[in-house]
This record gives sequence, C-alpha cells and structure tokens, in this order.
Amino acid sequence: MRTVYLDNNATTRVADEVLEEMIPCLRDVFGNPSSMHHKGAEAGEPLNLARRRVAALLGAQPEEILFTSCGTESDSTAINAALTAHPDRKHIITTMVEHPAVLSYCEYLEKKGYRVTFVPVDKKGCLDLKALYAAVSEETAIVSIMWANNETGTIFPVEEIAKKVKSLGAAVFHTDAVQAVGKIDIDMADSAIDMLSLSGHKLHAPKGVGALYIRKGTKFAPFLMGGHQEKGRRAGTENHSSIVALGRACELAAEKMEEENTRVKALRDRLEKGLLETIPNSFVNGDLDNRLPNTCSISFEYVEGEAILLMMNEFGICASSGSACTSGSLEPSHVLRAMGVPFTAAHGTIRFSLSIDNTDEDIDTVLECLPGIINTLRQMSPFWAEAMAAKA
Amino acid sequence: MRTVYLDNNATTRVADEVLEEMIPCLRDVFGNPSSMHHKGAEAGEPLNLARRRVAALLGAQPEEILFTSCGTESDSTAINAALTAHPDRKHIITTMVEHPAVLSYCEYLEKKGYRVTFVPVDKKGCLDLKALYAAVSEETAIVSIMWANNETGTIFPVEEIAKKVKSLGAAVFHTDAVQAVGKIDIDMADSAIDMLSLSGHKLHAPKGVGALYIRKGTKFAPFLMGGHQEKGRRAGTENHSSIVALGRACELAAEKMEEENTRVKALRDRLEKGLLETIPNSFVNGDLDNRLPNTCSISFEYVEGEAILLMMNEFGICASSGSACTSGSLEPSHVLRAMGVPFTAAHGTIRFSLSIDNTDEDIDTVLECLPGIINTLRQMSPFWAEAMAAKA
Amino acid sequence: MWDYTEKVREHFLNPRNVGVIENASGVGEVGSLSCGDALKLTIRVGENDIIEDAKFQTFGCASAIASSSALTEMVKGLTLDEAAKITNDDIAEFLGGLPKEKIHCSVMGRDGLERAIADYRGEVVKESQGNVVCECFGVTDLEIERAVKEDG
Ligand SMILES: Cc1ncc(COP(=O)(O)O)c(C=O)c1O
Ligand SMILES: Cc1ncc(COP(=O)(O)O)c(C=O)c1O
Ligand code: FES
Ligand code: FES
Repeated sequence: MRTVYLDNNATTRVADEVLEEMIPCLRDVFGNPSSMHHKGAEAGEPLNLARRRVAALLGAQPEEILFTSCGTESDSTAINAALTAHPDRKHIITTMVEHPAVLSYCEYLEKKGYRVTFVPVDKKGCLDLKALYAAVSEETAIVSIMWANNETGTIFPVEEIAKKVKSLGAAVFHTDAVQAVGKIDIDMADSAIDMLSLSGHKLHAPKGVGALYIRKGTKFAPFLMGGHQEKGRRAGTENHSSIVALGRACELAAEKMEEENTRVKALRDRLEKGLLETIPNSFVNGDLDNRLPNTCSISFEYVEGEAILLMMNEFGICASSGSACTSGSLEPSHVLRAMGVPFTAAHGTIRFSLSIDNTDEDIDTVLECLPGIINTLRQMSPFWAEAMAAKA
Repeated sequence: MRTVYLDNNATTRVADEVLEEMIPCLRDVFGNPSSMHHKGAEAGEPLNLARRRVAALLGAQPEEILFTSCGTESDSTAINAALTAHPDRKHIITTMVEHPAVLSYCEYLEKKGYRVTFVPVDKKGCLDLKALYAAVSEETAIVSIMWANNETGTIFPVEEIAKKVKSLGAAVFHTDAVQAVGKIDIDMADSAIDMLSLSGHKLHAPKGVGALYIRKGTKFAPFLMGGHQEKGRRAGTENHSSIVALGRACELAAEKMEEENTRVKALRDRLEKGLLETIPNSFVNGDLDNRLPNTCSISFEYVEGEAILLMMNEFGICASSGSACTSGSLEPSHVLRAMGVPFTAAHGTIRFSLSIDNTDEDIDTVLECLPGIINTLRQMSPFWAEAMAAKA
Repeated sequence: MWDYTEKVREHFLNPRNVGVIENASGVGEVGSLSCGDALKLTIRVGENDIIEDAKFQTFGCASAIASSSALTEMVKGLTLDEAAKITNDDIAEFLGGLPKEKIHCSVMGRDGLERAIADYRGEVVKESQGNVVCECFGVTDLEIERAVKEDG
C-alpha cells in the first residue's frame, strides 16, 4: 500500500540532499571539532558552513546561531537565559496555545515562584493582543510567543508584538518558530525579536538537532553547562552530522519556499475544500487569513479522532489528532480547548500537514477515503443519530 | 598520508555496522514514534530494541534507560534530578578531576547556594577516600564520581564508594561512566549505583546522543520539560536514528569488550613502553593498576603539548593534550593540576587513546616519529638546555 | 502508538452488532460527548432471562468501539445473571488484551451492560465511591485504579 504522509508538522522525512551531505560526516569526517589535529580541523569547516546556512535562512549573522539538541531545548534555553540575565524580573508572558515545550516549562516556573501570564485566544485562535499588552510591565523578563501554531497553523504577528512589548518594558522577546521556519519568510536582520527557536526535523533535517537564534548583544546564560563548545553557550560535543544536515536543510528550505507557498498551499486548499464539500458537519479551525501554507485542522462532529486516524491508517494515510506530543492523552488538545472548539467537534479534529513531498495523488486518496470513514463512524455514534433526529 | 587516530577518548569513528542500521532510520523509517499511524509505529520498534540493547550492556532493565542528547545532558539531568528529589539536602560531593560536564555544573550550583565538596586525588590520580567518606552526611543529596577519568584512564572504585556513601547517609550516587562504558565490564543488576551517564560518540555511535541509567525506584525529575516523550522524563522528539545507532553500538561493544581488554590493551602497553624507553624525562600519569585498557597519558618534560600535537599531526597522528574539552585553553588541565604533576611536565602531556580500529602499524608510526619530535622541540626549549646543564 | 492486538483491530474495523434494537428490553447509556467516550447499549431479553440480541452505538476511540463490539458478542446467549458477571477484564481478555492507557474503554463497556440490565430489571444503579473523573459514565478513580491493577 502507498503511504500518504500528511503529518509533516509532527516530523518530516530527511531530504535526500540532506542525507547525502550528512553521511560523510558520520563515516569519515568523524573528528571532534575541538581537537588539535587534522581530523578535528576537517570537522570544523562543515560546522561553520552549517552555521552560515542556518543564519542565511533567518537573515541572521552566523555568530547569532547556537546549535541545540532539539526545539524543546532551544525553548528552555531561551527562557532560562532571559530569566538568568534579568534576575530582578519575575514575570513571564506566554500564550495558552504554545507547544508543551514552552507551556510545561512555564508551568514549572510558575510553581517555582514566577508570575506567568498565559494570554488567551479567540475562536479563530487569534491572540488577545489587548490582554497581552496590558500584562507587560517593567517586571516582565520575557515574552515568549510562538510564530505559528503547530495544530492549526495560525500565524501570530510576532514582529509587531515584539516591537510593542519591548516598548512597553519587557526585557526579552522570544518566539518558538519551530513550525514557521522553512514555511514562511523570516528576516531577523530588521526585527525586534531577540531569540528564536527552530528544530531540524520539521524541515527535512533529522530529529535531535535544533538551533536558537540569539540576537547579538542579547544577554545570555547557558542551559547546558560543561565544556567550551559553542563559545561556552552550550556544552556537550556537537551533534556534528546532524548540524551539517540542518545547514543543508535550511539551504533547501530557502530554495523551496516558493513551492511551499504555491504548490503545497494549493494542495492543502484542495484537500480542505474537498473535505468540507463532501462531509457534512465539518469545519476548519484557525485563522484562515493568517495560516501556514501546509496546515489544515479540520473537525468532524460526533466522531472521535483516534478512530478516524486508525481507519485512515488502513488506507496508508498518516495524519494526527491534536499534536503528536499530546496524543498520549485522552483529552482534546489544549489548543482546541483554548479556542473554545465545542466538545461535539474537538474530539473529532484531525490535523493534515503537508510538505513538498506531497502530490495530487495524495490528496485524491484522502478525498476518496475520508467521507466513507467519517460516515461509518457516525453510523456507530449515538450522538450522530441524536443530532440527525433533532434536525428532522 | 595515513591517518593514525589515537584520540578515541575525544570521539570515535561511527562503526560500519552502526551506520548500516542507522541509515534506514534517516531515509525511510522517519515517523515520529509518538504518532498514531504506521509511520509512527514502524519507528517505535527500533527504539524499543535500542533501549533493550543499551540496557543489556549495562546489566539493566530497559525501563531504566533514558535517552538524552549527550553525556553532558545525562550528567546535568542526574544531578538536577537528585537535587529536585531531595530539596531539603543542600550538599553535593564530587571530585576535583571530573569532566567539565559535572565540574562546571557543580561550580554553578555552588554559586547558587549549594555546598559542594570537591574530593582531591593523590599523585597517581587516586581518590582520597578518607576525605570523601568524611564529607558525607544526611545533608548530602548526591555523590557524583566518574567511573573512569577521560585524561588518564584512572578507574575509580565506584561500586565500593556507592555502597559506602549510601550507608553513610548520602541520598543518591551517580557516576559519569562516559569513558568506562564499552571499555570495562559494567553490571547494574547487583550494584548500589543509582544513576549512570554514558555518551554514544565514545563507543562508535554518533555524536549527539547519550543515555542515563536510572535505577528503578530512584526519584526523578526531568531536566528538559515539555512533551511526554520518554514517559515524561525527557521532552523533545527522540533523536531516533542516533538512538538506534547507540543501541547497535552497545551490542557491538559487548562483543568487542574482550578484544578491547586484550589486543587493544597490548597495543597501548607496547606504545607506552616504547615511548618511555626511547624518550628520556618522560613518565606515565595515572593509576597504572586501575586504568582503562585504551588510555595512555604521558608527560614529556620541558616541551609544550600543542607543539607536540601539531608536529605529530604532520605525520598523520591524532592525539590530544589534556581533554579536547579544555584544549581551547592554555592552562595545563585541571586533572593534571589536581594530581600535582609538576609544571615542567604538565604542559607537555599527551593523551593517546586507542580503540579496536587501531593496529600495530599505528603504534609503529608513533614510535618512529615521536622521539624525533620531542627531541626537536627540546633542542628549541631553554628549559631543556638548563636542565641538561644542571645535570652535567 | 498504542499496541492494539489483531483482535482489537479486527473488531474495530468490522464491528459486530452496530445499531439500536427497536423496543429494546433494556437500554444502558454511559459517557458523554464532553469526555470523549460514550456508549449506548440495547439488549433484547427473551425467555429464561436469556439475552437474545444486543446492539451498540459508540462514540470513542478504537478500543472503545472494539470493546463494545466484543461485549455484544459475549453477552448474546447468556442469561442476565451470567452476563452481569462479565468484568472489564473479561472484555479485555476477549480482545487479547488492551493497552494500559485504554483500560477505561472496557470499563465503559461493563458499565453500559450493568445499566442495561438494571434498566430491564427496573433497578437504580448505585453510584460508586471515590472521585468521579468522568461524571458522564461514572467511572471513578478507584475503578480505574482497580482496573489498571487487575490488568497488571
Ligand atoms: C568523562 C566524560 N564525561 C562527559 C563527557 C561529555 O560527553 P558529551 O560530549 O557527549 O556531552 C565526556 C566527553 O567529552 C567525558 O569524557
Ligand atoms: C511549535 C513547536 N515547538 C516546539 C516543538 C518541539 O520540537 P522538538 O521535538 O524538536 O523538541 C515542536 C514539535 O514537536 C513544535 O511544533
Ligand atoms: S605562547 Fe602560544 S599559547 Fe602560549
Ligand atoms: S473510549 Fe476514550 S480512549 Fe477509549
């Protein structure tokens, strides 16, 4: 059976071009870049190239790029750095719809005595900017707001927010751009954003490597302490081959950005339109005017997400319900709850996330299978019968 | 020119067998193990296998293995977990010769208000056990002592120490076994050690993956917070291909353990004997009776390490002076200083660290080149002339 | 991803006895939309208290659907007294086991059956002790704990 992989916000396939540059770094160029010999030296150059490439995608300087082990570590590093650099400020602002990487850490810090403001969103997933700005004060060490939401694809106006909150007195603005990097244009050269997190495996690099952009001049403190790697900003022997891979993936992402925003977006739109037309009682979640080109979050009333996923899987279709990170739990995702998606629909929400690997054939397969699947499940659902009876 | 790689304590070459199992996990088995579809499921099994393999090398249970991004993260995780689990205990014990991964973090914690005892070593690098035991009290949250030293290869009696310090009231015993795992037998089944750190790239797995052994029943708190990965003990999408690689590397290490302790040890001994015989004013550092089979730390008086390294590099020989992690600095290593190696010799200390990849030919090359190199440098050294004059 | 047995998968993809029995002898309803799982079980009871037919409607995950399907298969032909002895463990066992995280889905099956029988007999189901986690179908902490422990 053909695999139809529509779960690219969970993780992506490593691109062939990326793998090609990565393998020599595993096989032959294995030296420790810190070493004083030719095996160390030969490992150093690809590392520098990778840093330049990541910087280029972000419109940043190479020295502003810190390599980490994942998006989660980038997020923790950013928040910890801001709090350490501003020990007198005990206030954090973030949103109710952040990824657990930011949310859990902030909840932990709240228990540790920090005051944390979790800014709410409206039905479309748009931030309550008034509440956000009202919360900022000279006590605010960091405002951490994601660039794009992993579940709905909703894009927040982080550039505008960064400027505003810093003018209102916040010390540091950080954005979790894990889902935005490679999908939409990002330019740190002329920006008020101080720190930005990204993760390799969301843009066709391998899992287990990430980066943190740190604007020159931003006060910093390491999260992982030990050796002098990354100029003392992140200890631990560099994940050399994966960093090289991340560099190449960033270069590729720049090349494919237009395709992502035209062909991929068109596929997503066709999928969405097709499903809405053929499946009654379904609707799309998120801010449709400000959305990643690859993401579609769609709710089917009166059915349950896991059941949909497993039935789709029988046809080779891979998608997710909520985020992969919370799929271990039985509750509807915190993002849908924050948006006030009604219970009748929240449980039956599916996220399709595309990438440049997807084709028209992939979309055809979903459009062929999904109406039948939803219908089968609805026939089994006591609520569907009720809802139909009420209507009649 | 042939490369003679004798810097395996800095990092090792990824074994061909390891790479072979790793590549499919980059190319095809790319799903997120948390995902509810076949691409996620197919990624889950190799992850479980890796956990079983790492556990097997340590005589541990698979549930006792936590995957991390490196040895440094394992160390920080262990220390942080012990302190969080025992908030009433404000005392830490470690040694003066730990790797910076433990040392820097403990120094940081000291500044944060913890009391830290850094146990000294004698000339041979053996721990002052009396001082260690005298320091233990009911206030001691964690005793963290490396299994084997990365610079000298000296093995500490961690099993014995673990039992003793816990009977004296310490809450948790942790060992940084990054240099020991794969080189000497380790059996957690019948041990008093609560936590143990290891790092993939020291045993022919890639850089950027590590593990922490956590004995069942040990109180734990995560260092990296966020998603539910690793049963909530370490957030961040799993570094899937590298974890799979680590599993295979552990299996290989078990198979090659005997060769390491016979053939590799014999090569190391021949190298050491040959250098001592042909180069005057040289001596070996460390506890020669309790030492890793692959490591040789040797001091050449009146010459400087970096110069030796670079001249050796001209012959294709890779080694290190002090640890790679501190080679950015100009001071003699903290380990040699703690051992009281005289300044005349500390600066001219070279670490050769072998692996199963080394051959007799490698040793021949060093034995041919190094006497000439040391002689050349000594002819340039004012101290050598002085020393010779004093003797005459 | 949950490790579902082949039997769970099979019952999920080809559920038996989906639907509602017209003029059922007993109806058991548990759960609600808000908690993400719900079951409506209808039974027809014939002579000698024998369950002649059973049908279900389920809103829930794969294991909830499979558990419901399994339950209807299991109870058909049993007397009410025999059926009342079925535990959630029996349902899980019938399916070759359920993942730990999914035990509560089989608890829902047992609860639905208990209510259907009570409905037929005109009894009131007594509320269990403990904190009600899911008010809608009355599964309590204690019950889940017990179920998880029993599963071992
Ligand atoms: C004893 C010891 N501990 C910890 C580390 C750190 O391991 P990593 O570089 O994987 O963080 C090393 C190696 O550099 C080491 O030799
Ligand atoms: C928005 C967002 N932030 C952070 C992460 C965490 O990234 P990683 O899994 O690399 O730690 C993810 C992905 O899981 C994400 O979607
Ligand atoms: S003279 Fe160059 S490092 Fe000291
Ligand atoms: S019925 Fe809710 S998870 Fe199975």
